[in-house]
Amino acid sequence: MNNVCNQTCTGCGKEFSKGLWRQNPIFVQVLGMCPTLAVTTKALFGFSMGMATAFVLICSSLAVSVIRKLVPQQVRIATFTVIIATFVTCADYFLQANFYTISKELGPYVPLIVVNCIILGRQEAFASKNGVFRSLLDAIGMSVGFTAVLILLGSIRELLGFGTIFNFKILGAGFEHWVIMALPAGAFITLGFLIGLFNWMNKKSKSN
Amino acid sequence: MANTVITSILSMAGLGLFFASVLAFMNQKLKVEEDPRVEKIAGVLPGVNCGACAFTNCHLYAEALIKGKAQPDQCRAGGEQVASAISEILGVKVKKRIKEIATVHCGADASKRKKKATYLGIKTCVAAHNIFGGEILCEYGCLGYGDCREACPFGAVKLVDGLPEIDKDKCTACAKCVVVCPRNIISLQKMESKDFLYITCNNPSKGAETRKVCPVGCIACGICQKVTDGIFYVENNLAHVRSERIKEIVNPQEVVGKCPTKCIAKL
Amino acid sequence: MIINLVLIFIAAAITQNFVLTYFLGICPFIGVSRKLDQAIGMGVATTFVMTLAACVTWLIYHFILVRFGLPFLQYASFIIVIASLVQVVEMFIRKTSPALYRALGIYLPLITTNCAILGLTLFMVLKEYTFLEGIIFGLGAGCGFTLALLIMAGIREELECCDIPKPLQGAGITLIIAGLLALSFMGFGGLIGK
Amino acid sequence: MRNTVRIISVLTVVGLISGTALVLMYNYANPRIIKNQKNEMEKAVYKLFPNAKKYDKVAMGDDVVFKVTDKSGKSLGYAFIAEGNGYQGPIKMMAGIKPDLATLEGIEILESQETPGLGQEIASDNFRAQFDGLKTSPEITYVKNAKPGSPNEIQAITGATISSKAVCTILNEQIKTIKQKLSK
Repeated sequence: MNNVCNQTCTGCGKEFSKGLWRQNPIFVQVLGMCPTLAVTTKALFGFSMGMATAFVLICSSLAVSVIRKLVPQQVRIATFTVIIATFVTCADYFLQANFYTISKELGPYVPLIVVNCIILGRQEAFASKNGVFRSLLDAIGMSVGFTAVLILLGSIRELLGFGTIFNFKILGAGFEHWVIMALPAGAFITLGFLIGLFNWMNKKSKSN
Repeated sequence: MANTVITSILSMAGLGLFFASVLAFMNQKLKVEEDPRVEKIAGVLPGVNCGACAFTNCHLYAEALIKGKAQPDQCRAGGEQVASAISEILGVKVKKRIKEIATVHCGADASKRKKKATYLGIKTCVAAHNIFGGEILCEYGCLGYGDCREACPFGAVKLVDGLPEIDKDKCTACAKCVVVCPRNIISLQKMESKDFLYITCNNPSKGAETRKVCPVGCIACGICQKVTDGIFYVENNLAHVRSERIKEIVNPQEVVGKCPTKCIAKL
Repeated sequence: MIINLVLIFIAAAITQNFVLTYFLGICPFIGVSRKLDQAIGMGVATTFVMTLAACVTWLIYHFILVRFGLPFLQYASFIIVIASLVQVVEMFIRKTSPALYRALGIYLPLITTNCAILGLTLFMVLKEYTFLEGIIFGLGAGCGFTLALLIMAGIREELECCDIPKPLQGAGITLIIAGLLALSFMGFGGLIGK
Repeated sequence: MRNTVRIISVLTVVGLISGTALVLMYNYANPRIIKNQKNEMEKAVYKLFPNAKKYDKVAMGDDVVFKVTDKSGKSLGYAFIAEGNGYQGPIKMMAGIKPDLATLEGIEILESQETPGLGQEIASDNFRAQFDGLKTSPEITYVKNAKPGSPNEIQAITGATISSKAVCTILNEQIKTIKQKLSK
């Protein structure tokens, strides 16, 4: 068993870890921005959006990597998106059935995972070219990276916008809420600076 | 309840069928004759459309490869694994092609440059060049703001005292620096022989003027032409080298010493 | 009737601009807005696909989903329409004008993953527009998307010779500019207080 | 030719599978979703009428109106759903009104997509508290950054006048329709 594992395993640690930092879907590949900007008004929504995206990304990566040999070139995009759409609708209904309050808050953004560029991007660039095991690792890595950034951005915006993180009161009543943080403009600017910080840290670690 | 199940399955399958047939029909009618190898190569390429191979997307790079206008190893994202796969498909062995290197045709670093003004504008060569040719007396000399270093995706260009220095191993001759330099001081030369000589000047004005604007400019004295009987030749007041005949030079070090203004450099 | 259509058009294009207020279509918005001509090409292609998608999805929604009572098929059927439409458009452009395909080539697959289009179809269903209103809504959303793209491309071309700190170059500065744009677009908010 | 058959078959099979998966999921989830929506409605009614015991639907076309009675069967008033367009999207709220249809019991925002931090403040307690015991005749009006003068006036949220105005207009319209239907 283990030679099969290390035969397929060459670099599978790298496959997983690249999603976290080196090829972080948001900071490096600048993908999946729509949910990242829209839903991160509160850290909790960022977390639940990350989980929903993770579920869909992992399942569809599995499905796509299994049938990648059968799908002819012309219908490649159509088939992949239908698979993703099916998983998203299942996730959407599951959320509405069991966690009704969260799904109401996520509102129209849960279905938008279907066209979330990360998922189709990963299917197109990776899952449709690699084996099941590696695509699974890649999907997990990517979704963990994505969720981490969502939570980070969500907590910054929530802290400045509402003075709380995960609904725990952090900044006292005296703190004047930065209403802009709850608005689309705040999301753009915060993420812009976050990407700047990410690049700066990368450059610093590379230079020394 | 049962009929929603059936109608749902039927409608989705129906939609799939309808659009598939539309796609198939369109695929037939709008068949674009294309070399099947392009599809195969596009399949091998990572499909990330990063543009490091100087093409906007992988499909165009694949087409250029078929037409022979691009090299198999230009795909930086894919690295050697993609390069060897492409050469298999193309049936061309990644022949030990003559390595091409970017060479800088200017020898005047910051200390040697004569200035006609002090330039406080935007710190890029392009901007400086657009404002009356920048602060340097010689209109053909290097401005030293490092546009080439910014343009190089492989980090092969380092600025030493304001003058670009090309790292032989990192340079993949992608010509991005050649294109970006407003003074086109950089050119791609084939590394015919191990010790490769090239001219570090780009100033075609008469010897007297060149001497006025730069201490290390080529004054077209013709000594190198005499010494190497024709391997170096002077053309419109500037020395050039026939790179394919450099191997005939017995003692390259001696030729470098001969040039009065030290315009010949060894890579 | 006409007033209502104009109102929908202006709402979709300016006051509730898809990119700057609803965050839809950000990936191409950041990716493609480097040069003006690319932005125009992408904008026109997206508007065309949006209008086409609007009317096809409206038909499917009313004649299949509502008639047979299958609301849950919404996303899957809409996305299959959009993906196939984009594939046909790509083939069509590739056949008719290779030059345009070369310029637009890489951005056509990007349109399928463009959240704005699926977002448009979902909003059209949410707001229960009629067929004509749906098409105007699609057109307005497309023009809004192109407008935002052009403004951004214009600004980013100016940025070429500005001294931006290294880490912020590329996506970072684009997002900050988009943030300022979103702020200014909020000014249009009260334009149509219907 | 073989390629065309493959294209058609692949997409149709994928459509088939996705159709079945979706319908199974829908059948599993739908009853739960309806249950969720019902008890969310119920929670709102009991919040509006704290000592309500029972509420039953009043037949009124597509408007949702409940007659609320307490333990002893005395009618406490009506709870009704009011829906309309706000600043950025639809606003859906449940309002309670006393039997005399003249004074409001209070309002509860069910769904709204107003700008968070600004328009979304209509869901905050202090804005909603203004509606408790508000007179509805002749009409609910709002006043901008000044103390409300008469009993049928509320103070609009600073910076979110459109949302506050929307809440008032939606309530006025719904109360008018209920009055007509009840008086018939």
